[in-house]
Amino acid sequence: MTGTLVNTTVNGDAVQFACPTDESLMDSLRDRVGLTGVKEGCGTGDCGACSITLDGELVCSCLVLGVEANGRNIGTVEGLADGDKLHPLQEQFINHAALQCGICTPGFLVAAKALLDKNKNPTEEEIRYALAGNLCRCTGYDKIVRAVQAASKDLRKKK
Amino acid sequence: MQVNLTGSLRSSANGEAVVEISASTIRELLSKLLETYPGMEEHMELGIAVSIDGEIYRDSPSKKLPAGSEIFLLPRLQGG
Amino acid sequence: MTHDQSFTNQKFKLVGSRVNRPDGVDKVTGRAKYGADASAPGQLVALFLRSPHAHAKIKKLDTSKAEKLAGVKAVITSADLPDHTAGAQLDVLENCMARDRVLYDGHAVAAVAAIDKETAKKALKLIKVSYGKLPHVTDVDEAMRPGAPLVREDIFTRGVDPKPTEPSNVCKVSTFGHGDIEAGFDEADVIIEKSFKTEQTHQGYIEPHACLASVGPDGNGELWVTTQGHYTYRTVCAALLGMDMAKLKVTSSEIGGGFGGKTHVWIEPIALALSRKANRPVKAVMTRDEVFKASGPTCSTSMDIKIGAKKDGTITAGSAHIRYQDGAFRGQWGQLGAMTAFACYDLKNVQSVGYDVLVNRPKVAAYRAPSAPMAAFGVESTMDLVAEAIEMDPVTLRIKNAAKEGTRASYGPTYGPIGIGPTLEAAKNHPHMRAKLKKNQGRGMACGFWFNFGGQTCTDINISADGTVNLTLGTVDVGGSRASMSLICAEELGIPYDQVKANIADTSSLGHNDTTEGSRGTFSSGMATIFAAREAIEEMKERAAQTWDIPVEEVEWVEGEARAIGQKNDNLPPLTLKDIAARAAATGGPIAGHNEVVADGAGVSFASHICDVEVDPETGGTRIIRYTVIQDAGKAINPDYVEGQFQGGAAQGIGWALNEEYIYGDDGRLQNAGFLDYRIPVCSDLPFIDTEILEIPNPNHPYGIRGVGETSIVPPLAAIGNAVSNAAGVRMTHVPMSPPRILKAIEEAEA
Amino acid sequence: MRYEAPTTTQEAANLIAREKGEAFVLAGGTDLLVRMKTGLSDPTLVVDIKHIPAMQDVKTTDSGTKIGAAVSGSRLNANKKLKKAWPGIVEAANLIGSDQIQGRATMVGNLCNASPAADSVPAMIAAGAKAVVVGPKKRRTVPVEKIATGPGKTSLAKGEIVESINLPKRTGKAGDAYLRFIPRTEMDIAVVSAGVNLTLERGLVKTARVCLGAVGPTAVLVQKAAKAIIGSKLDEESLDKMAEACSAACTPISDKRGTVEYRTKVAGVLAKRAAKIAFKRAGGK
Repeated sequence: MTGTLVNTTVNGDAVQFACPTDESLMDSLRDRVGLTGVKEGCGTGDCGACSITLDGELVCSCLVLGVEANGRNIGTVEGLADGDKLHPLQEQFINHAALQCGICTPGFLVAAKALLDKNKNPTEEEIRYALAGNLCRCTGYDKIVRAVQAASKDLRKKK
Repeated sequence: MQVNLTGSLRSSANGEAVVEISASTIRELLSKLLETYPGMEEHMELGIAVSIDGEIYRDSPSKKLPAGSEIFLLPRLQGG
Repeated sequence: MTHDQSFTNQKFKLVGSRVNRPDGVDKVTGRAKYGADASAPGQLVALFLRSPHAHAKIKKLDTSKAEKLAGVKAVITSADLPDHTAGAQLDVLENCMARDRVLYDGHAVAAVAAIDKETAKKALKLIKVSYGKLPHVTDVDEAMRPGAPLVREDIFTRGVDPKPTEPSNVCKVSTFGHGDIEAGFDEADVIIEKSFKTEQTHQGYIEPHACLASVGPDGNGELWVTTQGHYTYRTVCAALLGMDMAKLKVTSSEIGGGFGGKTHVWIEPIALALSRKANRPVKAVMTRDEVFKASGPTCSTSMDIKIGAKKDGTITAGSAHIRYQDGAFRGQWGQLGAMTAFACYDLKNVQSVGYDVLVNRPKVAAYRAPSAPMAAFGVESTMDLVAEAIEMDPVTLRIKNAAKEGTRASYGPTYGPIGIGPTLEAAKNHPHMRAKLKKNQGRGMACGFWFNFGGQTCTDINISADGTVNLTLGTVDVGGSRASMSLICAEELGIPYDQVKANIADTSSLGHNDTTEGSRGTFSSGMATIFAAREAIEEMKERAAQTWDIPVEEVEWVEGEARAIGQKNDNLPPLTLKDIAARAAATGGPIAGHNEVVADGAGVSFASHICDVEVDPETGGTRIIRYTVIQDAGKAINPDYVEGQFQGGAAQGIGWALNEEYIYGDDGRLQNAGFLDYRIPVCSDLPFIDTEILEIPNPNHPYGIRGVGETSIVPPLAAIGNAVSNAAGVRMTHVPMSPPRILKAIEEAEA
Repeated sequence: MRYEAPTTTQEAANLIAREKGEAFVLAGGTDLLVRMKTGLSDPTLVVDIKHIPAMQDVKTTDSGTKIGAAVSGSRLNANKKLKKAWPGIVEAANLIGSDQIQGRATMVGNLCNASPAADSVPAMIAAGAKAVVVGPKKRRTVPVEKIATGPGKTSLAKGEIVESINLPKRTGKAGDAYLRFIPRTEMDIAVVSAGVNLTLERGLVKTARVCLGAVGPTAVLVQKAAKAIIGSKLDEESLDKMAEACSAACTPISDKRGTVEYRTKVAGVLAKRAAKIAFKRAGGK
């Protein structure tokens, strides 16, 4: 492998890795940084399982090159909890049985957090459209939407 | 006892839907059937299940066949 | 969401409560390890070379250049694999790696293992294959026509008398039913006859197939893999590769969805073979495109349904001729469809004939209640047509003919206590049925049936010194079963839920367990867990008796503690599980319970679904407005996850009904092998899905469990078909009811 | 593969012009990375244009609005002024994929990928948008409809890069709208689509542009359709005429997403619906 050195920040920590220039950020995060919470469902931006934030913007990490991460700020599911305190979204996903197999869960959590960061009190329709880029094949989305609604309520109560 | 055949099994029993076999366990039933109808082997190799009074058994060759019970030979099912 | 407990005849303390799953935190933090999440030092990357043709002879296959490329550690073709041509495993191995012919677009012809992905990609390009194209057939009806291209020359139709002498694409014909259908149709006032087609769909699990294989020259091997049945994978892989089963340790990773698609091996035997050849660990992960092309979708079908009825709604006869394609390998899917077609009804005269047909498509695998949704689409659509013809409400017609305890099932045996009647009554009384519809909206309902399985199961319970309990299971947890099993274990032992920790064992730590399929997980492992817990309780009673120095007959187990019975023992305070566990070392050593069982007597399951849709008459676009699932679950152990199964099955059915389909070109190649054009429902496509759990206990299970995973996918095709037909004013007979099909049907009806 | 991230458009154009192998511009990457993953493209050079300041701007001046080539869909959506002036353009750009895709995808990328089904393209053409093209030697400004020449093909010479899209200044009573048909509610490629842009004078349509997507090798600007509604109050009769003209202009193919008959019929339906929305947005009654 001929690698390019990338200096980046992941969940607040300085991280350095080397990757081939044509490698996706998803592969870099999984294989080189060891963040396997970033899941590969399709590798073509159609399922959202690899969702991360890049400088605060929600993206599919499979559609970003690893080398593009140089100097950027990355957020993954591994950075959602605050120390030993789960994020309200994480808590509500568990409470609402919003996951069955759980492979899509990291992507949903990252996407739902991006939504709630922008919109404190989304309607059901807003939630459904905001999460349309995340495929779940187990739940029919019912309990996922309810969990996001509950977390949104929790977050509003906190402030 | 009377044994009901379903699916493609009938074709290897001269088209009969019901055959008369005397057996006390599933194991005995299957081996006697094969003796009488060797053509059944190709169906049995793909798997077979036996229904005794409405309960389906897939892996219980020692299961007793009570006298007068309703016996069906079914294909072994696959599920998701 | 309602949870009707009126059918339950047992009282439980924990079972039936909504508890958080033990693997929840791992799964919301990204910590849970799935198939592609494991790595080993020195691991190689495996990639596959796949056929671009639907059907071709492999004239020449030259891997020499790839083998010489620096960094390539092993190349495998069928020449490197044992020849199972004569054995039962032929199909399995030939599907994993083509032998002399490729049988479908995506059929593997070679695989490489190299130090990294870049090198493996280069190596694939260096493999030279020369193909001789052969005529192909991908449509089930065309494959049955005389003169159709033969997918295999060694298949002769089974189930017909006399035995055929010419090979055929029809591998099997299976007939079920009873009575005299001709006489039955003669009695009918109304006869409806209709043909239907359904297209091929994929389970669409989000996690692609993935494994990490490691085999040494001493014959010891390990396989980490995403699977529904790691014991089955062990059995099959060992047989294919000539390994000793005990020396191959298979560990099931967390599984990212299976729905039947992970009951069968695909890349795993090849990953093991590559590892054995390279003597290095090998990681193999399918791309999404490979998953669609080369795993095991369900069948496309074509069928003719005929139902006769009297004006009072009595069905006098039903017949079904159903043709299912099994892909390029022999299967029994048409047979299974024929068994389920009329299973909801109590019919005097019924016959269903299933045809299993080969085509140049991937090997068909199970998909959630396999074969049942398509047959139900045909039968339940025809039921609505019958209702319309005799001017009867469709639910009333179904209630009138519903199977009940003592009914002889259309597939043979006589039913015990079953839930079709109650689900229909619940549907009839559901507020959804009375809700007002707006313009361009339509309502439909339909029923569905699934057998549910039991099978071989093995479970361990080990009690730690501090009184916490390890529950070791061998059925893969596909959707939260560790929570349900922990509930059952805690219920039996009489301890709190969080005092139990459930784990899924690898194949070397626990005896054989059948694959988690056929909705068997909770039924079977639940049964084994109960028996194992009871064994542990007997042991704890012994230990208590020893401690007290009284006969064990004077000890009873109540609410998590041993109590001494009788007045003379009044002075003996109860010993809790914790007390007994703490003294285990001094009273005879470790305390455990174990059970191995062939769990028989799985109870059949029925569901009724109600659906409202809105159809845009100018575009054929369809939206689901409201959806209700009513299903008999038997005892619901963890209602949250029972509802989840109901909702998930309905959502998959909705996708199938409206948009999902394999689209093959004239060249026999799959055109939509990705989530962009294989359109599974997204979040904004669906409403909340209402559920109603009925609990008609299964008399063959200590807790009354039936199994819930599969039935929910059976009614949606027909329920939506009926709703769309009512909304658009034209009968839909081809699934998926995609916008172009609906618009075409509307235009044809108007013309 | 070389990865370059130049800071001027000129430098980017030079890099691509000099490359002997296969060179690609990387904007949002939502098409390019898919092509790389599926083996359709194997670039030797990728030029990331997101570090070029001129390509990151949305600027409104007296002559109109300039949208840089690297501006993502989510940034367009956040621009209230642009949304008010050209709601049809923004909604078209925002229809491309999920929120995740919107975080990356750009209109210029959508244009240069040259898919006949590109969502933002019919809206841009209807708006009369122009593309600023920068080559190694010269700059030129061309109407958007001149960029794509067929599926996957553009009129751009080697080394030429689209730097920005220029939208004309909005004056008077004007409105635009874009509609597409997809089988699901999200995440699909348009089966057929229509963009309509119109201005009103005394309650009647004064000028109009109607452009269809996914019904031919490139987006189709249908002058006859525009003619059918110009001078009208958008009554049913002129709308029907417009729909007819739209259907007549369709030369689609049957593929995995739709049939010839379907696309031809629905093109007219969508054009009608889009025209009604544009009319309302322009203040028409």
